[in-house]
Amino acid sequence: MIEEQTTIAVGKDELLGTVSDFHSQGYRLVQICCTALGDTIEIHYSFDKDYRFTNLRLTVKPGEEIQSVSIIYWSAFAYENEMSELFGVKIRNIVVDYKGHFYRTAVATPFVATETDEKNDTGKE
Amino acid sequence: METIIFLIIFPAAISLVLLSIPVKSVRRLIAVIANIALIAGTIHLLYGSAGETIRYELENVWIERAMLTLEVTLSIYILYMGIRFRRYLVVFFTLLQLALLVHFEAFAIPAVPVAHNLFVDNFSIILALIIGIIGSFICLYAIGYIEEYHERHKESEDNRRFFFFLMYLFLSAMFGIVFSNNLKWIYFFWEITTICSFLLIKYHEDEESIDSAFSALTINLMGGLAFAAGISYAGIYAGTLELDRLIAEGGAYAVIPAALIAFAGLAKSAQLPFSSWLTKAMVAPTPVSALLHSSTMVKAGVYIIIKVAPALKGTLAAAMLSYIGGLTFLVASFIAISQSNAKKVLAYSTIANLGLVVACAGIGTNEAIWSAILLIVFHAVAKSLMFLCVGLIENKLSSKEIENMDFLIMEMPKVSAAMIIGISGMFLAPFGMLISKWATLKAFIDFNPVMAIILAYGSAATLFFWTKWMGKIITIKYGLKNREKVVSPWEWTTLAVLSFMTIGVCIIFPLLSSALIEPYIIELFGVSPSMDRFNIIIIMIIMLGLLTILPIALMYYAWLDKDYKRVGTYLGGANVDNVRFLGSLGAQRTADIRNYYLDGFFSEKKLYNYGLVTAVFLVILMLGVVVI
Amino acid sequence: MGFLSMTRNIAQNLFEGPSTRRYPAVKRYYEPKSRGMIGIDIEACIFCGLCSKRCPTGALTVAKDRKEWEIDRLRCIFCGYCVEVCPKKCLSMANHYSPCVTDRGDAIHLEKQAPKGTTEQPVEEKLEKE
Amino acid sequence: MTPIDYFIHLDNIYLKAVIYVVLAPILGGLLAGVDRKISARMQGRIGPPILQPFYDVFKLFSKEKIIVNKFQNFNVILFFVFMVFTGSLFFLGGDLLLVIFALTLAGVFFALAGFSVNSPYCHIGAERELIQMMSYDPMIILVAVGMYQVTGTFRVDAIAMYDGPLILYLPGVFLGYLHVLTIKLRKSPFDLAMSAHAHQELVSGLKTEFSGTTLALIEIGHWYENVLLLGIIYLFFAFNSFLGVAAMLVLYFFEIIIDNTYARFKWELTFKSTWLVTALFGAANIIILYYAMQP
Amino acid sequence: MFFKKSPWIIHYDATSCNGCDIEVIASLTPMYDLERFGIINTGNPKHADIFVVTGSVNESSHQVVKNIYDQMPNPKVVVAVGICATSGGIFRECYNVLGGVDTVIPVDVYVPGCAARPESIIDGIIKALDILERRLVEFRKAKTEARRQEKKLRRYHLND
Amino acid sequence: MSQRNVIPFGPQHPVLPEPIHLDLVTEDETVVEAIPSIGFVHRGLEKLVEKKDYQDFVYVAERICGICSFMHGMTYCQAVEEVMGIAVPERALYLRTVWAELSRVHSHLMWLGLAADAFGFESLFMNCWKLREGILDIIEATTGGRVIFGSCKIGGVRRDIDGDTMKGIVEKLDRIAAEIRHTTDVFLNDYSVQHRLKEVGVMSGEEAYALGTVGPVLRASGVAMDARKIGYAAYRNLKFEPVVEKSGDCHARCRVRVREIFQSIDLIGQAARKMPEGEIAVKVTGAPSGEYFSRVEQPRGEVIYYVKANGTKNLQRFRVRTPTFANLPAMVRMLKGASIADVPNIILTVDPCISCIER
Repeated sequence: MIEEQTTIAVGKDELLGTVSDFHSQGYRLVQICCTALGDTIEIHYSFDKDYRFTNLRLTVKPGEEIQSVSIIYWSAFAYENEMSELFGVKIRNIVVDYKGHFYRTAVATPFVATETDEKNDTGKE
Repeated sequence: METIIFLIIFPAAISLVLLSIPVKSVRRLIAVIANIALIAGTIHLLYGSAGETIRYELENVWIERAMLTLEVTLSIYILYMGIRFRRYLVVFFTLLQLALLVHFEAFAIPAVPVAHNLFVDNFSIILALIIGIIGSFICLYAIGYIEEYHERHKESEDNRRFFFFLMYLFLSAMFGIVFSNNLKWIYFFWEITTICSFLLIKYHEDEESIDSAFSALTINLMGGLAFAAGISYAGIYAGTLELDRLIAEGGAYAVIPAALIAFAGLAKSAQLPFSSWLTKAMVAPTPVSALLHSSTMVKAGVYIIIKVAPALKGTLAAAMLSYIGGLTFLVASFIAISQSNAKKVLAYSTIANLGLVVACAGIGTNEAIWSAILLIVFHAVAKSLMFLCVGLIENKLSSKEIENMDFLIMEMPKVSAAMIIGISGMFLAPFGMLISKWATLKAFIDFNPVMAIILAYGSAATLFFWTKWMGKIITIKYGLKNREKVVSPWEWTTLAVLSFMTIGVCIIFPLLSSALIEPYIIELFGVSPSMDRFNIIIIMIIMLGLLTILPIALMYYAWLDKDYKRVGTYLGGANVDNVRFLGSLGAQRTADIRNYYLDGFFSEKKLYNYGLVTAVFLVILMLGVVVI
Repeated sequence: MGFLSMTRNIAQNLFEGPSTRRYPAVKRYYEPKSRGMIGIDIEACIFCGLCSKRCPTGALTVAKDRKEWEIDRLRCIFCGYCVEVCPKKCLSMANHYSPCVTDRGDAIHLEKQAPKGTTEQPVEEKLEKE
Repeated sequence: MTPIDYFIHLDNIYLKAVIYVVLAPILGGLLAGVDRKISARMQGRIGPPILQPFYDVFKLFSKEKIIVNKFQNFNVILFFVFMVFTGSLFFLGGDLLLVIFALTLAGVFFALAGFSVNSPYCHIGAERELIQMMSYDPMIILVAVGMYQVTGTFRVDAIAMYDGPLILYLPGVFLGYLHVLTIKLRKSPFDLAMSAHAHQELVSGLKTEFSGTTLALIEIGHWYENVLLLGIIYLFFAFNSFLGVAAMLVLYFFEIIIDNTYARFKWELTFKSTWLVTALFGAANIIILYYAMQP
Repeated sequence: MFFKKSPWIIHYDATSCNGCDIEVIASLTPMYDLERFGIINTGNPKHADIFVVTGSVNESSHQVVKNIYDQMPNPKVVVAVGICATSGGIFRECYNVLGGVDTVIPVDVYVPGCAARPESIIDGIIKALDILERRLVEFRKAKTEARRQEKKLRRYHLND
Repeated sequence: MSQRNVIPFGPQHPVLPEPIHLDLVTEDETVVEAIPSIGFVHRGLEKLVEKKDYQDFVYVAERICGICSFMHGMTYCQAVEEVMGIAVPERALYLRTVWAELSRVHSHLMWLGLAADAFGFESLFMNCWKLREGILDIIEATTGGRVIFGSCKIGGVRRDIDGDTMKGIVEKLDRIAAEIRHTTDVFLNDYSVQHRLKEVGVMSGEEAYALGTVGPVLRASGVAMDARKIGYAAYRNLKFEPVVEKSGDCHARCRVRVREIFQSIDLIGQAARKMPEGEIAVKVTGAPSGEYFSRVEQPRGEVIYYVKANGTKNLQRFRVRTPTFANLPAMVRMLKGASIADVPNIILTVDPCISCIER
C-alpha cells in the first residue's frame, strides 16, 4: 500500500456544506470524477492536504440535479462541465458553464449511452 | 481696391439677405450665385493684384464710427450672454476690453494718423484664395449638410437662416482681417470672427455646446484683450496703427505690441496653453469645424503671427514662439494617437500643424516663412476635405468614432476615396504636407537642431495615427450595403472639388511657389529659397506614378484579374465562414479588429498637462522677456 | 542580468560544426533494442491467432485455413506485444520502422506458408527487401 | 578603384538605376541565404543551401493565387514598386530626405496591405508594423539630419564623395542607426510584425494572408530594402570604400549574432528603447555636433 | 523545378497523443534539421506546400483539418504522420474518433510509427516532394484547361 | 464604442504544437478576457477500458500522452497493482524510477525549448532540443522507443538495464548535465529572457493553491507540493526535496523546471547506486476488484488515476485527472491582463499537454 485513502459517503444535500468545510480546513480540490454504474452515478470529490488524500462519495440517480461546488472551488468548473457533458449529470450554477460545448463529443453523454445508442446517434449538436 | 472692398462687403451683404429671406429655394439660389461671385472675385484679385504689395487709403470717418458702434454693441451682447450664462470671466474680459477701447478711442486716437487702411500682398492673396474658394465650397456643402443635421437632431431648434448668416458674415470678417492694414480694423474683424465662432459652436444649444462655446469665447477674448493692449501700446508709444509701419519700424516700441499680437494669434490658432478651446469646439456642426476651426479662422492666428514675426526677429520672444510652436506640434501629434473621435483627431492634427507654422514664424528665416505659407495652403485644403468627409460620415453613421468606420470603403466608396486623398494629403509623400514638412525640416536644421529633433519625433507620431485611420477605412469586407446613395449633390460637389484641389495644389505647387510665395519672400528678405529641381522632378514622378499605377492597378484588380481562388481569412483553422469562427462555449463569433491607441504612452490628460505647464512657462517667458 | 549571454553557446556551435545526423545521406544507426517492424518466420508459425487477438490495434490477421498471416503496417504501433505472446516465438521485431507508403494497399504485408517441402527465404532477407 | 567607387562616380544615372534594379535583389537574396546559413550554423544545424531564398521565391511564383479579397494584393504591389523606387533614388544619389520619405511611403503601403485584408493576425501585424515605423522613423530622419550637419548637403552622391570620416562626427547617430537597423532588418529582438520563421504569437504577422506571388514580392521588396539599409551604413564609412564594404559585412554579421542571442522584445520595450536610444545617442550627437560646429 | 527545393510545411495535431508532434518538431531541430532541404515550418496554411497531420481526426478537429487544407494554395500534399493519422491507431474504437486523416482529406503519404521517428518523417516528406512536383504539373495543366474552357465559353456567348 | 479586438487563438497556431483554442478579447494588446475551448484532441479513451483487457490497456494508457507516456503507463500499472495487491519487485520499482526521471529530464528540456520558441529565441530553442536528443538516445537504447517507452507492465517492467549500461548512463548524464548548464544559464540570466518572463503571469501561492494547481506551477508560487513525496516506486528510498521558487511568475516556473532537471539527474544517480539485483516482474493472474486513486508526479505535476474494477477482465471505470487539467483554471486566470505577446509564454509555462487534458 503506497498511501492511506479515506472515502466518506455524502448526501446530495450535505454536499456543499461538507465541501466548504474542507475548504475552510485548507484542503485543495484534487479532482472530481464520475462513474456510471448502470442505474446510479457515483461522483467522487477528492481533496488533499499535506499528502493526506480524502474522498467524498456522492451517489445520485441519472437525471438528478446537484449543486455546483465551483462557488467554493472555482477550478471545479472544468470537472463539472466534463461531468455534465460526458455523463449527463445536471449541475446547477457552474461559474463558467460551457453548456455542453466543453469537448463537443460525437456522441452525447457517451458514458451513459448504450452501445446501440452510439451507433444510431450521430450526436451532432 | 474695388475687388477688396467687394470681397469684404459682399459676403456681409449676402449674409443679411440670407437672414431676411424665408424661402429655402431662393436662399439656395442666392447662396450659389454669391459663392460663384466670391470665387470669381478672389481669382480676379489673383490676376489683378499679384506681385508687389499695394496699399490703399480709405479715409472715412464714418467707417471708423460704424466699427466702433458695432464693436460696442457686440461687447454689450457678450456682456449680456456672459451674465445670462454666469460666465463671469467672459464678463470680466469684455469689460476690461471695453474700458481699454473706450479709453483709447477717447484719448489717443486723434493723435495717430493712419495712412493706409487696406493693402494687398501675395500672402493675403493666398489667404483670400483659401477663404474665397474653400470657404465658398464649405458653404455650399453646408446647404446639404444642415438639412441632414436637422433631420438627425430633431430636438434642436432649426435656426439655419441664422447659421448661414453667421457663415457668410464670418467670410466677410476673414477677408477684412487679411486685407486690413489698420490694426484697429484688424481688431474689429478679429472680434467678429470670435463672436461668429462662439455663436456657431453653440448652435446646437445643448449644455456641452454652450460650455464649449464659452470656453472658446473666453480664450479668444483673452487673446483679444492682448490684441487691444497691443494696439493701445502701438498707438500710444510707437505712434502708429499701421501693421506694415509697425513691422518696418521695428525697434523696442514695436516689440511689445508685436508680442502682444502674437499672443492673440496664439490664442486664436489654439496653440498650446490655449489649445483646449479648439478640441472642445468640435461639438459644432462639421462645416463650422471645417471652415472656422481648420481652414480659415485659426489660420488668421498664424497669419498675424507670421505678419508680426519680423518685428520680433532676433529676440528671445521669437525663439520662445518657435518653441511654443514646436511643443504644440509634438504634444498635439502625440495626443492625436490616443484619440478615437475622428473630429478630435482632426482637431489635434490641426493644432499640431498650426504649431509647425508658428514654429516657422518664430524662426523667421526666408526658408521658414516659405514653408510656413506652404503649410497653410496645403493644410487648409486637405484638412477641410477631411472635415467635410467626416461630417458626411457622421450624418450617415451617426457617429464620429473612427472605430465605427470599418469597411467604409465598401459602404461609402467615393467618400472613402476622398478621405484617403485627404489623409494622404496630410502626411504622405508626394502630397503637399510632406513637401512643406520637408522644407520645414531644412529650415529647422539650419536654425536649431532641437527643432529638427522635435519634428522627427512629431512626424513619426503623425505617421502612426493617420495610417491606422486610413487602414481602418480601407479594410475590405464583402456583403455590405452601399450607404452613400443619398448624399446631396451639394456635398458631392464640394468633396470632389476639394479632392481634386488636394492633388492639384500638389501638382501646381512649383507654380504656386514661384508665382506667389517666392515674390513675397523676396520682398521680405531679398532672397528666396527654392527647391532643388531634381527633387521636384522626383516628387512629380512619384505623383504621376501614383496617379497612373493606382487607377490602373485598381481596374486590373476590379475587372481583369480572374485568376484566383478566394479562401477565408486565417482564423486558426476554426473558420465557420470567411470571417466568423467557432469560438469557445460553442458560440460563433466574428473576429473583431480595432486599432491601437497606446493610451499608456500617449494619454491625453497626462500629455496635455505637461504641455500646458511648459507652454504657460514659455508664454510667460515670451511676454516677460519683451517687457523687460 | 546578462546581455548576449547566448554568445558562448552560438560560438561553440559555430566552431564545433553542425551536430546534424545527415539522414538519409548517412544511414542511421539504430539501437539493437529499438522497436521496429514485425517480421515472421512463417514456417514456424502455427497460426494460433494469439497475436492477432492480443494486438491492440487489430493490425494482424491470421487465417488458419489459408495458412496466411497478414499485417497492416499502417496499423501496427510497434508495441511488441505480439512478439511477447507468440507461443512459438516465430515473430520478431526489426530495429527500424517500416517504410513510408503513398498508397494504403502497399502497407499490407501478407505472408503465406508454403506447402510443406519448398524452401523459403530467410526472414532477414525479406525484411531487407522491404 | 573598387567597383563601389566606380559605381559612385558613374555619371549615367540610367545605367546606375539599371545596375541597382538588377543587382540589388541578387545581393539581397544572397545576403538572406548567407544569413540563414550562418544562423543555422550558430544553432548547430547544417542549414539550407545559400541559394535557398531564390528557390523559395521562384517556388512562390508558381503557386496558386489565393486571396481573401480582391484588392488585398494591391497595396503590396505599391509597396514593392515604391521600395524599388526608393532604392533607386538612393543609389542614383538623390536627396536623402526624399529617400526617407519614399521609404516611409513604401512602409505605409505595406502596413495598409495588412489592414486591408480584415484578418486578425494581419491586422495586429500591421498595427505592430506601424508601431515599429513610429519607433524607427525619428532615428532615420536624424541620420539624414546628422549627415546634413556634417556635409552640408542631403544629396547622397555628395555625401558618398565627402572626404571626411562621417563615422567620427556621428558616432551616436551611427549607434542609433544600428539600433533601428535591427528593426528594419526584421531581426530578433525586434521582429514584432513578422518574421521569417513562424514560431511567434502572430502566426506570420502582417504577411499571414499573403501567399504565392505576393509573398514573393514582399520577400524581394525586403531584399531591396536590406541593400538600401546597408547602403546607408556605407555612407558612414564612405571616405574609404574598402572600409565601407568591410563595415557593411561586419555589421550584417553582428546583426545575425544579435538575432541569435535575443528573445523577442514586447512592443512596449521596442518602442521605448528605440525612442530612448534615438534621444540618447542620435539627438545628443546632433546637438553636441551643432554646438561644436558653431564658430 | 523549385518545389523540390523549397517545400514549406504546416503541422496540425488532429488528435495525436503528442508523440508524433514532438517528433515532427524534433526533425526540425539540429539533430535532424529539415531545413537542409529548404523546409520551413510556416505554421500558416496560406504559405504551406505540405500539410503534415498527426493523429486521427475527431468530432472537433475534422472541420479544422478541412479548413486548413482548403486554405492551402495548390499544389499541395498531405502527409499523415503516425499510425493514428493513417488508420486511427489504438484509438480507432473510441467514441469520439472518426478514423484516419484520409476520412476527411486525401492523403498522399502515410508515415508509419508510433510515435513516428524523425527518420520516418524525413523519408515521408522526401517522398512527398516528388508528389509535389507532379501536382504542380497537374495543376498547371488544369489551369490552362480551365482557361481554354472559359475562352471557349466566352466565344460561344459572343457568337450567340 | 469599444476598442476591443476579438482574436481566435488556435486551434491551429504555430506557437503551440497542440490544438487549443482561446477567444482572446484584447484592448490594444492587453488581454481583457480569454475563454478557452478544448475538445480538439478529445478521443474518449477512458471508455476504452470497457472493450480492452485490463492488462492490454497499458498500451492505451501509455498513449494518453507522448511526452510523459512512461509515467502514464506506470501510474496505470500502479493503480491496478494496488487494487490487486501485487507486490512489485524492488528492482522493477527502481527501474521505473530511472525511466520516470529520464522522461522528466527530456520533458523539461523539451519545455525549455518550446518556451524559448514562444518568446522568439530560436537559437535557444534549437540548443535545448539538441541537448534533449542526448537523453532520447539513452531512452531509445534502454527501452527501444524514443517517445513511447512501452516498458511498464502490470507486475513490474518489461526490460532490464544491466549494471554496466546503468553506469554508462550515469556518466553520460553527467556529461550532458554540464552542457545543459550552459544553456539553462541563458534562461536564468539573459536580459531579454527575463524581460519576457519576469512579472508575467504572476500567481500567488494562496491563489495557486486555491485553484488546485499542481506541479511546477504550484511550486513556483512557493508551495512545496511534490507527489513523489508520497513515496511511490523507489522514491521513498531516495533523498530529494521539492524544488520551490517564491515569485510565482513565468520566470519562477522556468527556474523550477531548470532546477528539476538537475534534481532528476541526481535522482537517477542515486537510483543507479541503490538499485538491488533481482527479478523485474511478477506474474499476474486473475482479475482486479476494488477501487484506487493512484498518484504520480509527472513533469507537469500530479496525475491521478482512478480505477474501479468489479472482478472481470475489463475495468468498470478508468479515469485520468492529468496535471494540465488541474492547471487549466490557473492558466485562464493568468491570461487576464497579460499582453498578446505574453499569451504564448503563459500558456507554455503551464506546460500544457492538451492530449492529456482531453484524453
